[in-house]
Amino acid sequence: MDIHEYQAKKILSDFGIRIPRGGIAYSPENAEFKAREIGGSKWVVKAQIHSGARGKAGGIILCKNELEVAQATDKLLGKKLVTNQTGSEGKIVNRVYIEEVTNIKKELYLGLVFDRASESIMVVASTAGGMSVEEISKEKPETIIRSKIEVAVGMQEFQAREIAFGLGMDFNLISRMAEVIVGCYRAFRELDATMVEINPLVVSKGDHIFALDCKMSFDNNALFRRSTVSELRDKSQENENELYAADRGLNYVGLEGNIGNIINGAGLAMASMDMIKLAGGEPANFLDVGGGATPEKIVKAFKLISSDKKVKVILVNIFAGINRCDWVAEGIVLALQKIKIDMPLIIRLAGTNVEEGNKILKESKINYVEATTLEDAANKAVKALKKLGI
Amino acid sequence: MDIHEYQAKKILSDFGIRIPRGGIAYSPENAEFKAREIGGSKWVVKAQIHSGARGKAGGIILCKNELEVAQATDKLLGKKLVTNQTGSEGKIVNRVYIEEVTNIKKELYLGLVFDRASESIMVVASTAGGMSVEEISKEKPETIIRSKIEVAVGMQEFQAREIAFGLGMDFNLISRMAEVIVGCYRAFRELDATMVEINPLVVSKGDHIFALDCKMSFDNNALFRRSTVSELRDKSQENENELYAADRGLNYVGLEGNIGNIINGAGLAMASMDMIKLAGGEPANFLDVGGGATPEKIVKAFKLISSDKKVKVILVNIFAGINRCDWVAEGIVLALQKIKIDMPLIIRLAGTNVEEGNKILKESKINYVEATTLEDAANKAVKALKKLGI
Amino acid sequence: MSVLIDDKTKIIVQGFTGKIGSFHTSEMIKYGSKIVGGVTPGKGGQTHLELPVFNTVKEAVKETGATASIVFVPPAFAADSTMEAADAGIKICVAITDGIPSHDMIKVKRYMRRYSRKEKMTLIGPNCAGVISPGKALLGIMPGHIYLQGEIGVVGRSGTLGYEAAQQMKNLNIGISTSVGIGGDPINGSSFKDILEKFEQDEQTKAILMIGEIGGPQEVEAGKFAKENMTKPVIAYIAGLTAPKGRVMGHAGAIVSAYGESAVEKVELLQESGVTISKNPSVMGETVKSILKGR
Amino acid sequence: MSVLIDDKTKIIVQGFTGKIGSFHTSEMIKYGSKIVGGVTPGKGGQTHLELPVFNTVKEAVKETGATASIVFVPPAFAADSTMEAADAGIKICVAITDGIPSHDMIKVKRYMRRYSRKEKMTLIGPNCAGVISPGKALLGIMPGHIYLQGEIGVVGRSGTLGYEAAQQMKNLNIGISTSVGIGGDPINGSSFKDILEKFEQDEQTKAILMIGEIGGPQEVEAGKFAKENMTKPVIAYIAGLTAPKGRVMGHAGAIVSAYGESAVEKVELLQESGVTISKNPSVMGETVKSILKGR
Repeated sequence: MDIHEYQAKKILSDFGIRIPRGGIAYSPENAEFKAREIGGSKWVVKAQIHSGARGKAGGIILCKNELEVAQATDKLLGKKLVTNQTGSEGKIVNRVYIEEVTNIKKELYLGLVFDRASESIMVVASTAGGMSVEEISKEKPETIIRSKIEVAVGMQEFQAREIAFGLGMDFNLISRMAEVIVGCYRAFRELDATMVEINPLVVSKGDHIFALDCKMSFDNNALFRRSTVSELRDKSQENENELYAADRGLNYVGLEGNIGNIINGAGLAMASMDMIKLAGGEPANFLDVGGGATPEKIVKAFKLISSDKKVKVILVNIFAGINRCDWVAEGIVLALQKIKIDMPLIIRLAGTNVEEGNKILKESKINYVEATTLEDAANKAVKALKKLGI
Repeated sequence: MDIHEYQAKKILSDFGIRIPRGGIAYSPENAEFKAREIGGSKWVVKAQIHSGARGKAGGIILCKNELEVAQATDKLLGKKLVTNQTGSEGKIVNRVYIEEVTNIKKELYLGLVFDRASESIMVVASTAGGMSVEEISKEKPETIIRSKIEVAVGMQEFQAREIAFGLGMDFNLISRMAEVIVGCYRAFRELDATMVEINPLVVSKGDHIFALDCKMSFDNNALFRRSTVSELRDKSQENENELYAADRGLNYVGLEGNIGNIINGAGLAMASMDMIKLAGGEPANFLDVGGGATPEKIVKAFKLISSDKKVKVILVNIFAGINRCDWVAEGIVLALQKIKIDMPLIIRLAGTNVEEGNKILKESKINYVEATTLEDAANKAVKALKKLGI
Repeated sequence: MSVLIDDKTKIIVQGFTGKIGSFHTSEMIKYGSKIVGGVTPGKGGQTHLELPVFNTVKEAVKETGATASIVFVPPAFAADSTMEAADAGIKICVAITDGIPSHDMIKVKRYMRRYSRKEKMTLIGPNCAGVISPGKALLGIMPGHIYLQGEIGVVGRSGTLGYEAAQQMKNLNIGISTSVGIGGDPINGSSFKDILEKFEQDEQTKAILMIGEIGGPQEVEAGKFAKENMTKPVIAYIAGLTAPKGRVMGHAGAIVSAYGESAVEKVELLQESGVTISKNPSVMGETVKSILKGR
Repeated sequence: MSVLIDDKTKIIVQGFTGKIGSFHTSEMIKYGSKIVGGVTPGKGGQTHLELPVFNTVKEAVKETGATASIVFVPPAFAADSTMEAADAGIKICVAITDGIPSHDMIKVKRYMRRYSRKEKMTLIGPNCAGVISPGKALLGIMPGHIYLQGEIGVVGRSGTLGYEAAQQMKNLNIGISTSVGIGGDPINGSSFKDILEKFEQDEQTKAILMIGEIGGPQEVEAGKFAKENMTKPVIAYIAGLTAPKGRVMGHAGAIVSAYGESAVEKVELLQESGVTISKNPSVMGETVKSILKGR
């Protein structure tokens, strides 16, 4: 789960990391008032969406008086911002964060992620703050400091100190910087985070260390024990279909093509996508109905898949393991009674009771094309598309 | 560092372990008032000294009315209690703890200690509560449950649950008991304890779990970071000489014989004790002056050793490593100028500059016997004793 | 011989009396697995599916002599259950549970370091299909009937994709020695390499099919291991050739992040290690067949 | 050959610029140890005792090629320093510091589990005298002049008792290959067994003198190891024969708590393992001599 910048800042400041004065606003008047409350003579108005690279998309506006703050807020609220992380649909700005401007002496990057190879937490830091970590690793790889934290004992002082020295901090800021790094690690561990990023982390002209922009992501599987975090969820920032599916125990992934997929199992889904591409098609999405695909789940799946306007052909690909093909077939028949599907439908069943399943489908009145193998299914889907002239 | 029962109870209750209502009193009036405050009709008045086995020594008194509470307090305050853990000198009672009486259904033992073999924390539990752990291991070893906690991940639920089942708890008390065990573990870890013991841990007739008597010890080396714990120190409970030495960076160990020892190094000290016993003598104490025995330290050492009335002969045994025997000799000469020593003195120097050291001693006017080896030193000390007719 | 389990392996079920645990236990018993009891704290002393229920794994092991366990415990408690199994002396534990927090799995891995290599439990999963040695035993949730007994070792992250492979092989009359689903989570008990190591030592196994996917370093590590330490041929398919970068593709672990973690890069690196690549998921069986013929 | 260090070992000093660090560094240099620099965070770039100072061990290792370190850092920070050394690739680290909290040492031991056996640093101490290979190098605080070069390996907890042994042997013209002080704390980096293992593999070493004491299981474990795995004779003295039970005897580790931890029991168990016992601390040298004669 992702959260907003202002939420991440609040959390990190609770772990001892200094942030510039700021406040959230839901209206231009509100924003103007906040700016006055914060004080000073320069502010940034920052669109709160679940995405980085907001600056390039016009989501961060520098203001020199309170009126400008109100105007910038007016401009941003309700707008959909498209960044390189949001997809073409963009993400809606429902609130802005007003923040005092910090006089920057030095911009740094600090990130914490899981390292799958060592099964530990990795700190990544760089003196090239302000650039995205992808840009840093492409353009300034020599500035990157990596440190693997042994979770059995937590982050040790020496590691935080090494990173601080590695970032070229003056000696009088070494222990303060080490505290920032340890604070991020503690937040990561104590809140079941999967990512903590401060970019840029700055040294101000007054020699204070500030988190200027923050991002945090959390492990969905651990939200049950992190109620303060799970309360920060902002559904307006999530893809509608993925949200609908996830809330119903399904897994929906939206893609860019025009073949909609109902599949059981993530691996089989990825394999099906590969087969579709190989056959010359493009998947529009896939919906993983999981192991025990009940008729109700199948109904919901058809509803979701067909609601995506990109979808021109639907492909069902179920390998019944514990499940049985006859049950799945019954579910499909039921779904098509409830939902009108106006497009070609390819169904491939395999595994337990496959003959019975195919028999049920054949004997029903539904309009579909039967496929036998993965390859067959993909080919038939692409063929159907071509028939439609796409 | 040891603390009192009432202090341990306060700490453990902060970690979620239930304790009977109670309060500390410094005078009979005070005690009577506390008993009223606590309410009920039966109390125990418990002498607060750093020792177990207080009951057998008359340190725990059951009272049936407030007057009895006052009388019991009057009896205990200022008294020196001698238990099998205090040594013959006993420990002074400066305060008593008044506690409501718990109706006991079941008495259990729960202890946490370091396990040197596995370098982890070991939980020891038994259904034979109320007996000392030494008695339990002798008389009811089959009731003992041991569980090694992996400190890399802390205590896991299953371990606490296993112990709770092992203690024969009813199912409705399993998770409550698991919480008690986890609470003790957390207290152990978070406060740098070296021992946590609840004995007895009881199930009351109302099916609550209470810590009836608690003991905690802490790692002296970690007190610098546990100010709330270090503030609990009660010097009145410590051996005067050990206290004096420890506060001055020396290490004093009091024993039962009549030869006083000034030695550098704990290993050499133990070896010297062995040699003395072998020669037929008994050490009264030893004082380890450590690696860099400055003249000031030697003066303090003589002061301390000679203040012990058991001491009839003094043996100095210094192996100068980084130190030099000539410096040590100068320290001895200086010490004997400052302190009048009226008993036989055996000095064995070895190591760096031993010739110079012995020369300084010989040329000084001090009255002493020179020894060359460990064995020689021990023999001469015992011989000196015999000369004195002891 | 098969790896990990055989028809003599005594199995206990953790999360025994729950709906899912009960269902799969019945399936495993039907397949012929030697289930000897189960664990549900608080239900010790009861009988379920005609088998004894215990409060703790330690007790279950003591009473039944079980050496294997399978975990159907809910995600919030599953990590604890795997550690309980390890501590009780279980030799192989399959964690079926999906949705265990990553921080919990990291903890499990640290916990396991307390055991020497010899006494360490093999943990398979979580979020996996388990283990099947066709004709011998099932310690998992696979549909037993699609597996033919034979000499190919199969290891993969995905359940259904593993079934797909088994079916394809069955259709070609190719049998399986053992099939292991290591699970789709980013951090899991046994890696591809761990399982390859076991197949290399197994007499019954003549070749190995590895079904990988995008994300993580495990497939490439396994390739390196195969090159340096294995005599048996390895065939691999990597799912997610068409997956967009930076998206979670169903499996929590299936997200591309570093070099060598995209399917294309994995395929290249595996080929360099001498692994035969199944070009698409439809020809996994055929690719295995061609390798068997070539020998 | 000697164990752990020789005249080519490059050494850095952690806690270099402090009073104690400076003093012992000078002593080590005088003895001929190859000290190549030191670490004091915040003083990087300066020069001390004509040697470079670094901010981090990693930097020091990179610039000097050091493989050994010695820690004089105050107790509150010393555990961290040993982990820093391990992480920087130091192969042997001696922690002189006395007074490190037990919980910190337990943490250090868990931290070290991240390294494979091959890459794992040997930690000696804390609260120890360090290591000396007479005539070659001193990585510790012993008085070098009482050690004669030779073929006896010495390992003990106590500093001064180790000196006592060295002196006794010197008086009998018996030399030492390496003497290791493993320290008096209850939890330490290397155990008696760890050091016996190294002596067994060392060509120069012909016999080993082990100076143990009451408390803890290490001496008995070392005895078992010697019985099962060693070809070289082991002589032992156990201090504290007369120590009362339940009292801390100077060394934090010297307290009897379980069976096999009193000196009498240790002596018995060691004798059963074929270890020759030096009956009292005055005859350690002579006992070694008698064993050398008997061969």
